[in-house]
Amino acid sequence: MSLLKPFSKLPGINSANILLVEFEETFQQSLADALVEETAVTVNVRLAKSLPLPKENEENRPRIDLVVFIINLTTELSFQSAEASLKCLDSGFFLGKVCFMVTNARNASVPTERLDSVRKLAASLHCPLLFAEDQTPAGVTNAAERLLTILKVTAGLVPMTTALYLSNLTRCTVPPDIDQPTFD
Amino acid sequence: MGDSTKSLLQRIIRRIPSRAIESTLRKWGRLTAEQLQSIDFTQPKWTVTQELLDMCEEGNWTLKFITELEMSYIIDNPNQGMWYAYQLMNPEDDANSVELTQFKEQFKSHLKQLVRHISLKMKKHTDEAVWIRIAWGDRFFQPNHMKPTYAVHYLQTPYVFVTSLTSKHKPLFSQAMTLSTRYQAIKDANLSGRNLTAIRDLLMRQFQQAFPTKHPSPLAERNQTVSHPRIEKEQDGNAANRLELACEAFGGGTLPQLQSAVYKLETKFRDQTNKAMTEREESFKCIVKFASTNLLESLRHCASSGFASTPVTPLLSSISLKGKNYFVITDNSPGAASQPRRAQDK
Amino acid sequence: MAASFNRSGPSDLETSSVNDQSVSSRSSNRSVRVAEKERRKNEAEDPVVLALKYFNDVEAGTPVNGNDEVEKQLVLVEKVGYSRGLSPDAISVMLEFAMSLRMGTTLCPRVLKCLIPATTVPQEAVVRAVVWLGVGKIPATTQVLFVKWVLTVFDMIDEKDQLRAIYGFIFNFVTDENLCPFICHLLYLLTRKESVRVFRVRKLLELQSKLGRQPFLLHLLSLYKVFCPELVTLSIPSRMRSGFKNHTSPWKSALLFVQKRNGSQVSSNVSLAVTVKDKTSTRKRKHHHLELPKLSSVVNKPAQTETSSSRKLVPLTQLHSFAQLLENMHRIELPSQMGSLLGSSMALHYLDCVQDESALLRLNFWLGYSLHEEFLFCSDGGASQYSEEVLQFLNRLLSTQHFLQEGFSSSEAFLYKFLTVWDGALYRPEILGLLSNIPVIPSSQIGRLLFEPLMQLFFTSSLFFKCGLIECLNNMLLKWLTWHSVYALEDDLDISLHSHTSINMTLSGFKDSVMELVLFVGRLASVGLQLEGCHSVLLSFVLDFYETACDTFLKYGLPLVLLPPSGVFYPALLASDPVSVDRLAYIMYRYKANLTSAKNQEKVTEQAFHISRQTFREFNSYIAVMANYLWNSRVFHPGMGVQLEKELLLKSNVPEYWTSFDLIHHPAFMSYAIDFHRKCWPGRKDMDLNSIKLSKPWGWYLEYLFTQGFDGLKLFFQGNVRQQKAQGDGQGDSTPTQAR
Amino acid sequence: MEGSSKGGVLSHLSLLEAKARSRKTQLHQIKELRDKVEALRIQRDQLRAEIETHKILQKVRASLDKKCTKGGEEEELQVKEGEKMNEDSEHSQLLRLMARHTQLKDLLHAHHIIGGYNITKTIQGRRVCASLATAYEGVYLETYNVEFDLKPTVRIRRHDVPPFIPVDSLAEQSNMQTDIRAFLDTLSKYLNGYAGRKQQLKLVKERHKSVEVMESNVLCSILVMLLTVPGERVTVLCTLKYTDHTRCLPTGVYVQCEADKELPDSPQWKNNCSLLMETPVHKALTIMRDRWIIA
Repeated sequence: MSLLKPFSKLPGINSANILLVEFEETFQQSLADALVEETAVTVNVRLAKSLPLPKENEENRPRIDLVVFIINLTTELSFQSAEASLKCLDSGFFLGKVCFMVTNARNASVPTERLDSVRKLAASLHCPLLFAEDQTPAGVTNAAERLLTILKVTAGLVPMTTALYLSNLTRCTVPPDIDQPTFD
Repeated sequence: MGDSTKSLLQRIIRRIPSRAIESTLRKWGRLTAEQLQSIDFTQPKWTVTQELLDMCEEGNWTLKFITELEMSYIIDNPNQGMWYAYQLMNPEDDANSVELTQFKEQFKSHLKQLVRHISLKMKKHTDEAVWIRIAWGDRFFQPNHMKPTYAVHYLQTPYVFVTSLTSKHKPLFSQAMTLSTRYQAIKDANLSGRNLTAIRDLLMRQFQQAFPTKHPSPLAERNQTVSHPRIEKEQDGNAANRLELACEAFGGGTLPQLQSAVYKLETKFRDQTNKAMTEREESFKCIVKFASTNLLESLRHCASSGFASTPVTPLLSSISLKGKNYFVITDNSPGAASQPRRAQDK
Repeated sequence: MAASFNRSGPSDLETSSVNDQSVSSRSSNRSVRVAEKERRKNEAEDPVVLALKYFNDVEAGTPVNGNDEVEKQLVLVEKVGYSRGLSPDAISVMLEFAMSLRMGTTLCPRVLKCLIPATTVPQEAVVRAVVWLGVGKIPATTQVLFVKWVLTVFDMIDEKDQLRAIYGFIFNFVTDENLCPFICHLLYLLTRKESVRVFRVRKLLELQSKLGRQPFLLHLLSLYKVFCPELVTLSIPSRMRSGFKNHTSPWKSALLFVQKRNGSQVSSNVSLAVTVKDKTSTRKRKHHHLELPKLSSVVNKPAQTETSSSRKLVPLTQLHSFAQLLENMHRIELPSQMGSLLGSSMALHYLDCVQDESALLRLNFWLGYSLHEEFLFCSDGGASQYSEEVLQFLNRLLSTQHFLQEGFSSSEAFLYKFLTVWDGALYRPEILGLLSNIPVIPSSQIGRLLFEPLMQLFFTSSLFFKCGLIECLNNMLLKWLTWHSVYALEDDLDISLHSHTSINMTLSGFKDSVMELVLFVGRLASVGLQLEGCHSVLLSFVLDFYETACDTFLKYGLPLVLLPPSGVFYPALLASDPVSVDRLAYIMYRYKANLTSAKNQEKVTEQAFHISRQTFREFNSYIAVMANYLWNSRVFHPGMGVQLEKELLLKSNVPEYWTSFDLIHHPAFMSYAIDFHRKCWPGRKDMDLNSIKLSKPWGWYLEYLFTQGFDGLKLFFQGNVRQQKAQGDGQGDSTPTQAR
Repeated sequence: MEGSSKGGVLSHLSLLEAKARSRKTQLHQIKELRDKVEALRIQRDQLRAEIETHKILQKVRASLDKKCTKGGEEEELQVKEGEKMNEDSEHSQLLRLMARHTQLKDLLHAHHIIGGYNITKTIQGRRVCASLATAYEGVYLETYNVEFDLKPTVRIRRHDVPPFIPVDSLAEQSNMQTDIRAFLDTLSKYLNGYAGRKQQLKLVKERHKSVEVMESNVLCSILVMLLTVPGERVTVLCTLKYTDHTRCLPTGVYVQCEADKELPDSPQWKNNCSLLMETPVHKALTIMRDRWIIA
């Protein structure tokens, strides 16, 4: 199994490369379209269903600055495949170059345990956990912008900050269950 | 007699949803224009029924009329009961030259010989289909019009579609059918569903199947997504590949609306982790049922989106391939033990 | 059921027998009757009337089968029912007929199905029917049908008092497992604080243990819990979905039809009935909660408010002026849908001045429930939010909270949950608005509930979100401080902040929370400024916050002074726009005022608070830095916040770098300096800014600056810098006055 | 109200954000348009170049074809070509090869049209899929597919041939293991026959409104028509039977007439029958109509 390495390649000038990993391959497309709208920086988006990435485009693949795992809470499979894919990442990525993006968190059909397990996962890896409204265009653009904010930092385009620094500020923490009876 | 007629009429009207009543009656064509005028279809259904019953009284309609009404209604919306497909086997040489009139009287005569009291009604639909309505009686009882059997047959094809046929009458029906269509045997085609057209299309190969050809296939063109130069798909190839395989397995375009597929497993339980079950001598029996509003669609989506592994297991693909949705899996069939279990947890 | 058949009424004599049946209600609407009589004098005999008469006095045990009479009459009634709807009395008659099983059980369902009220449903009829429910041997399905019917027409029942009176009786039906769900719903609509009893709670719990955690039981229980939390101990799961199913199916179309037909005449009822349907058909339609039912009640017979018997209740609808509100204060009938309260200011007045526990509880319950349903557990993952409706709702909620000057506890609870799954954009202004209204959180909780989710959002979101959040937190602080200054009692330090949610916290607890908040903003601000490259918009929002924070003691009497971190101080001081610098100066000036006055109070009273030396030291160093930078041109002086190697500075070969941040060379003020120079020495060709440094022009220059509207600087200067003429070089040396 | 004004600030911030976004997208769009223009230019130039080469190709091709028709061998043809066009050799070489390629492709296409079967290999040659085109009177009709498994033995895996065409029995009769070709031939005969009859029926319904089609079936193996003789209002019931399903001409024609029993035996109707036997039904009917035999 080939590990994806964060520092094996040199960064391009004024460019940032992001890898979106989503099992369903639905949200990532619209997200990518929103991401490449960015004009200040040239953003290259790589889409994948799962890791490891195929060997053949090993050489033309740029250095990946941020890996985003998109997890759709409505399906267990989505979470499982993300979990499996994590194993194919070099540990170097976990110094602030990985983040999770969760969709359908507000969906009624989602069991709370699933969200909790995602939280636990993100917390155990010290990664930020973002929530996104993938249904509405506004939600998509917003999600893209948030990813860009992180991406710019991880690609070293923001002076005086590093990926690790940011991830220390934004990383997910497992909240002790605040599930009291809610309306009293 | 009149009483039964009325009750039958009542029953039929009850089955027809109130918005469809008017159109159905018009189609039926037994009501005069002014009669139709006189009925106010906005008022609650049972009042309409009352009025119809009165008309039935004064017009003293025969049972024939009523059965006509029922038949025309059923033909227009057949998706009510469960439809079962039967296949006629090894035809005589003149099986292909059977024609309608001959078939009709043959069928009638054969059935009449078998059962004394029976009421038959045949009608050729616009799409060459022969619709048969059978109200069964027996030696002592008048034919029961309350639960008639409906059968649909296309001449020169080896398939018959039947609904609400009791096991008691099945042999009679089969015999009459085989004889009158000049075949030698009839067997259950292991295909059933609520949607008549669906199972018909499935058996008669009237749905669009995807075949590998030299010409660019429509679906290849369909998923040509014009992508931004800076967006790169890592695993692009296998997505398209998956879709193609899925379409080859289940067909392209819109698929017949099948509701369910049933797998009856009588296989040896193989699972290293579970010794107790594995060691048991007698085979492990269980039934796996897939249900959906449109099973084939969902299966195809499963395969194309990678939920199910591709190439699709023969167990699933043979639904559309063999035109069956009931399978009995025994150990001699290859890989039967492993695949069903995957099927289960999907 | 007095003899008043409006619109399809028979003459009095036919219904005389009816009258005997219920004398009670005759009185209740005699006036109506009188009017009716006149009208009926010249009214032709109506077949329907005869039909009703027939059903009224058909004797028990009449056979149904082959009885064409019944058929005929019933058809008549049904025709009317489906077309125009039945008048109240017709309903009573038919209901009585059906439930008493005078002609067996077969006709019951048919009759019930056609009971479409034209205007209202007399309460007595319903009560009697309920009684029959107890007496007669009505088949289970019919019983269910009946209760469903009651639920459907619930808000068309003219009064509820008697129904509430037989609460206990109704409650008994809970044990019947067929009826249970529907009875639960009915009880849910009828429950009041006083009707919650220990034995009932016990009953429900034991039912739950038998039937499992059924949603309908949970709903009723949660309502009970809302009313008396001490009785109900079990914890209600936060995500209860699809509490009560839709019961209206048999009547929906007919009701709608009838209402369309005579919509004009009974509009209020229609609207109510419709909203009722939405209420019951909960999961069917989205956002049913969010459409605020318009405040109305079916009891609109002004005649009766005069003849107000002691128990008579006045629905809120009939109050139009504050005066009326005052005189009816003791007997207000709240509408069955608390949501409607949000609509009318009258109701809000009522809520505000009457500390009506149950009303607020009910409102909170409704609110919390709807918020959860619509935002946290949407059926479709929030795909198609009818955002217009939602916005309206949220804004209505916001304005209500501003009206009441406090947040609802339910919205608070909701927010804490929502923040953890928020994407930071969905309804941002509204959510932040609501957030700024939440009451003080104990410092032990504040981090977990508020800071952690907000941190993530803040640092991953755009500049605009950052500004918004700072603004929101500023408002939050403002509200907290205001509450403090209002509710704080001097004698004992125990202050109950939120008048309704009983958060009683000690002054020290409160102080801790405020401190937490201010420090948190400090962290956010310093890192945020760093990330955004000290963006001036963000900076101004931050300074806004500190303008609030610096006055905690003098303005709001909270003995607490917290300085901004250097991460905020220096960006403001070295900002490229003069406004920021000016505001910073003002803030420092205010801090000084607070600190000094705190000092003095410390001197006079013992029990005043103690400010740590550390704070003073920090403050003084800030003052020193500002003075040295702006006045004394002593930049990068050893022993100050920012230090640099001398060699390095020399290497940079900036000419006399130490002057580069004084009021003349400061990037923010340079232009002013140049302008001043022009004005001062119009003749001069060569521009030498240093010549301003000379003591005389320096004084003028400061004057000039102050005239440019830099009051902050002015105040700061007057407060802190005392000029001492040094002879020799006329360079004004200014030393900051230290607050000790 | 103070609170509302605060809300104003927040909503105003969102407004600003939206504005910023829109501006960004606008810039982006402009840039994109520029790129598009550039791309289009390049494409245009490419097309021009292609046209050029194509012209030359045509020339070579023409000469090539001439040679082929003359039956000259490849070598000397090349030699001639070589001396004919005096460009740099490898370029001409390439051109010649391209020309050859196109020629071969055309041959292949021709072969298809003449009635070869379009056969494609799938999954590493373990299966083949043959598609049989049907046509009638030079009109292309449906194409049917049959997929074979090659290993272990050649057998039909799936097909979309309508059920009333006995694919399986045909497969049994012909020995597929040795030559699929024979099987395909027979099958395509059946299919073409069916398609042809179906087309005829369609045409009859379209063109002959006066003719009433009493009965037909899915296989189109029987056709009962009601013809009306123009002069005296007699109607003739004409039945066509196609017992040989590979052909589109009837094997039997039967005429009945209630009005006068002799009519079928009349010489005129005799040769009508023979006409119907020899010519496709819709044509035959046209002829008869022109001869004023039927309306």
